[in-house]
Amino acid sequence: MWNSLSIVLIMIGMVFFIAGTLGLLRFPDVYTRLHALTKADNVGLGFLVAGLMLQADSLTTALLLLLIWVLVMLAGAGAGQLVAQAALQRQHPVAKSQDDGRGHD
Amino acid sequence: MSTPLLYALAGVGLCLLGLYGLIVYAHLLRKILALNIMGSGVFLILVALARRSGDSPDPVPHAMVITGIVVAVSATALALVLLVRFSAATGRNQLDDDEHSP
Amino acid sequence: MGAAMTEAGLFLLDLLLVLTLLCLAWWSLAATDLFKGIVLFIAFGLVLALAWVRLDAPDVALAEAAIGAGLTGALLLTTLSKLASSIDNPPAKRSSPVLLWVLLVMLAAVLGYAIMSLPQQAQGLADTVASQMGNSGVEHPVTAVLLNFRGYDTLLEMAVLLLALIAAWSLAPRAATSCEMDEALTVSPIVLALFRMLIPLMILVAAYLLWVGAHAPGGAFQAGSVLAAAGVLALLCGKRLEGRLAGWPLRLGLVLGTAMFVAVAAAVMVGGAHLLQYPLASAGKLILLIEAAATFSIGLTLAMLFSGQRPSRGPAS
Amino acid sequence: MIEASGTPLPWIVWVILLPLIGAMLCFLWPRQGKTLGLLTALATLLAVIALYFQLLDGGVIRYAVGGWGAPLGIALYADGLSMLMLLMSALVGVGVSLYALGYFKHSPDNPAGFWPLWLLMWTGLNGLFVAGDIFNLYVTLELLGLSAVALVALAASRDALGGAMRYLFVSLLGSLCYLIGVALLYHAYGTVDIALLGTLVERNPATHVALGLMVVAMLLKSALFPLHFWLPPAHASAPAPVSALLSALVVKASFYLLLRLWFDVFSTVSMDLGMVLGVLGAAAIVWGSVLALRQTRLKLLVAYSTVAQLGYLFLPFALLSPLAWQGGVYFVLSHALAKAAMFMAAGNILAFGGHDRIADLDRVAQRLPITMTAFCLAGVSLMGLPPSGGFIAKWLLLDAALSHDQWGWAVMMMIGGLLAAAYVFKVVGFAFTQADAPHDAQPVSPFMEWSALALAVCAILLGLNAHYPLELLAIGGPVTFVSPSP
Repeated sequence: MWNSLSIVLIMIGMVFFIAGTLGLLRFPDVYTRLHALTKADNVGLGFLVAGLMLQADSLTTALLLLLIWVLVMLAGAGAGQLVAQAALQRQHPVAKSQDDGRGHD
Repeated sequence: MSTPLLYALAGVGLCLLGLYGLIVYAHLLRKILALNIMGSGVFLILVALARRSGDSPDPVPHAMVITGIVVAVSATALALVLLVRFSAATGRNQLDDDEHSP
Repeated sequence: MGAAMTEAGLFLLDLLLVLTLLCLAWWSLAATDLFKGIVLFIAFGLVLALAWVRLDAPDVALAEAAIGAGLTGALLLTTLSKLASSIDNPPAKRSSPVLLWVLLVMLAAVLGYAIMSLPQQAQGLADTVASQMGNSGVEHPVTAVLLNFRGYDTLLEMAVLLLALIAAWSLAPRAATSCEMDEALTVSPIVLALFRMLIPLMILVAAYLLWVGAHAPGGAFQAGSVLAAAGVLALLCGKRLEGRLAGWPLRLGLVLGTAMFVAVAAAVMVGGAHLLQYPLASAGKLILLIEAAATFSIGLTLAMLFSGQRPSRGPAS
Repeated sequence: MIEASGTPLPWIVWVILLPLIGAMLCFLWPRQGKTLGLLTALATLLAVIALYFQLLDGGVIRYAVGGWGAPLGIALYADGLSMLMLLMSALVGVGVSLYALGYFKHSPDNPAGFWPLWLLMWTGLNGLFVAGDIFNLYVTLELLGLSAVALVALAASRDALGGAMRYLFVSLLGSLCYLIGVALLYHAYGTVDIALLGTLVERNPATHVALGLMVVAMLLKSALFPLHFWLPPAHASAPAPVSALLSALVVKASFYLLLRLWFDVFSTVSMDLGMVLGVLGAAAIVWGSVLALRQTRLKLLVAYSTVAQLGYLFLPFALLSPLAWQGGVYFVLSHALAKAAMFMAAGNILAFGGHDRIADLDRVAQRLPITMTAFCLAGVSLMGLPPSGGFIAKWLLLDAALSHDQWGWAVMMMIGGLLAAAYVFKVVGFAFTQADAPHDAQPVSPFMEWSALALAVCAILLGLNAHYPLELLAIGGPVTFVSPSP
């Protein structure tokens, strides 16, 4: 019972990851790509962590997994901010450019 | 093919890629990258073969590789400082005899 | 049947990992843009960390992710921004003569053959280590090897790290004011707030890794590199060492790890024991003492290497 | 064989720890660098001498660090060969330390890093000479290589930075090749202890590949022709005391390691490689000497002379007789002293006139008589004239070649000696003539002049007391080192 719920949660997480990755590959500029990556992956990781917590042996492990999610969200938010800021500073075009959108000249 | 063997052979591949990069590319930063990749290949050989001991892997190569990683980062740091100084002094990023191409 | 499926699945996973590693390494070297090459190298390090996990080497995985990919990557990126010209497009190459290819292919064949000729099963020193674990003062085999059985290697390795820092300082001109990096990056308040939360957390994680190393994967090097990462973040946020700390207190902090190691290693000889022969009763404590000092120094050293300049002893900036 | 545990002071440990502690102190108090550095140098010399007497009393020393013993722990090991290397390093080390006192007073090179870096290098050297474990050797090798690179870069000129960069790449590449060899040996035999490996090693692919990689790594690091390309730029552009250390000690360390591996690890494996090494050595003698002769800058000439002289070290691999090995080791010692003295003298001339163009030496012989005496005495040893250490070394090698009717090698050595005479006299000749454009002269510190002379005199004295080193070499040496009658 718990096992199947866990599998379902992980599967849902995977779907979000795939969506995020597709967005990273297909979206036209830095900002939309960041959007896809940070949002979708954070949710995806949340589901993944929830699924894995059900598999955990002890409460400590479960809490550690939760902590990992929180940390990744913090790091993702910070990194996303930085990339966006760098892109703005270097005036990367916002719209339908086919620029490959790294934050570097 | 067993898992240890697969990873050890991949280590050989990384070593040779690194060696190729070290010899062929002129930009010093690329040479430093190449040495790091070569180092990773050696570490992979060391650790992969430690997996042959059944249930629990042999910890000695693990410790050696951790030592190796710290030595590698020290060497890389030194190489990078040297590169910055060299670049500032000469305005170039490659050594003299590497000027075969633009 | 199920076991065979898992086996096959895992082998496919291994194959995929190995191929990804080789491709990332190649792309990283051959990337037309050096920035891209470095980013790919960091990705390579992270995938390599996965490979370590697959090889049951979690300690190496932690060290690789933190030092190999993280800090080396950060060092490479700051260096790139300091170069006279960071453009190398297309990558300048020598013509690769046939001879080189012959050499590489031969080397690959010879090395591959040597590795394949090794026995499929080998214990190495796994049993010997296991039988002496009770006398090592710690419960985690890798920590026992690093800090006790082969502690002398680790002692010299701390000296190598110290050497890198001394060399970097002797090469880098002393910074008159450390404003160069401050101007390059204007930090938004959101990022600053995030970092304020992250830095204490990272210090906590470092302390945890240090403590857990006695009985599980972790230890001084992993903890030290997390500490260094905290230092790097602080530097990026524009934090600088206060002027009064930049003189001998900083130097003391940098040598503390090596000095403590040497002091303990030599002190245990007083009773006629050998170098690094800890008394059994206090072995655990002494190892923790060495590791704590080492963590602090490793963190400080790596962060200083990242900053790339000797902190000025002038008024605090 | 004795266990050193009972003795209160295991000197084998202190020869490594003392320079390490000194390096940390010099880093902590950079202003006291000179005093602390010199004190450490003297303390290390005393520790090495104490270890020497310990070795004379009790024979070969084997010390288990941490009390574990092989294969779990790391062993330190000292026999006659390691002792000779330690003594050589200590002698040259103290000489160079004294020299550096004067050198960094007037030089534009950055002095702040010299003392801690040099003492860390000494730690690496001594650690390498007493290591009994091939992975530990890797760490000492890195300590040695990285500190050597950092020391070259202290000169901070364009040439020095480029030379240091190239040296770093070569050094790291060599270390990685060596490490692959270590990985293969460990996974083949389950130990990294040299003594244990010596008993376990057998003929199989892994052993042969490890042997090949490790030998190539050491040839690269000891700059045997044709892998010598990195040496002249690095050695010639470094600050003078560093050039002396590199040519005298650092390249010898990798040669020592090669000997250790050859005799203690791979002794049972085929020695077919020996002939190849001998031929490369002979080629190095000719090629290095010819290039030295063609140089117009003094320091480059001395650096190419190192390339040539290193060639002699590899002749014993082809001659394969006890006499030849004794000659090879003797050559290491005499070249270390002579070349250190010669680089120091070249440094004096550079500091004196502000340049090292050979054609413009401008009566340097009259104006720096002590330095020129040192240069000539060192030259006598390099040429192999009696009564110098170089003469004894060449005599042993020649004897080994002739007693087996290997005339080719003997002729090679003769040619090498003649070429050495040619490049030494080229310098000496210009030292007596007046240059077209006389240059202004800077005072040279007496420390620099006398320390160069002292080492040069040691190189000559080495020839007058040949039996001491040879007797020491016999302690615990491989069977092939002990000759029936010298």
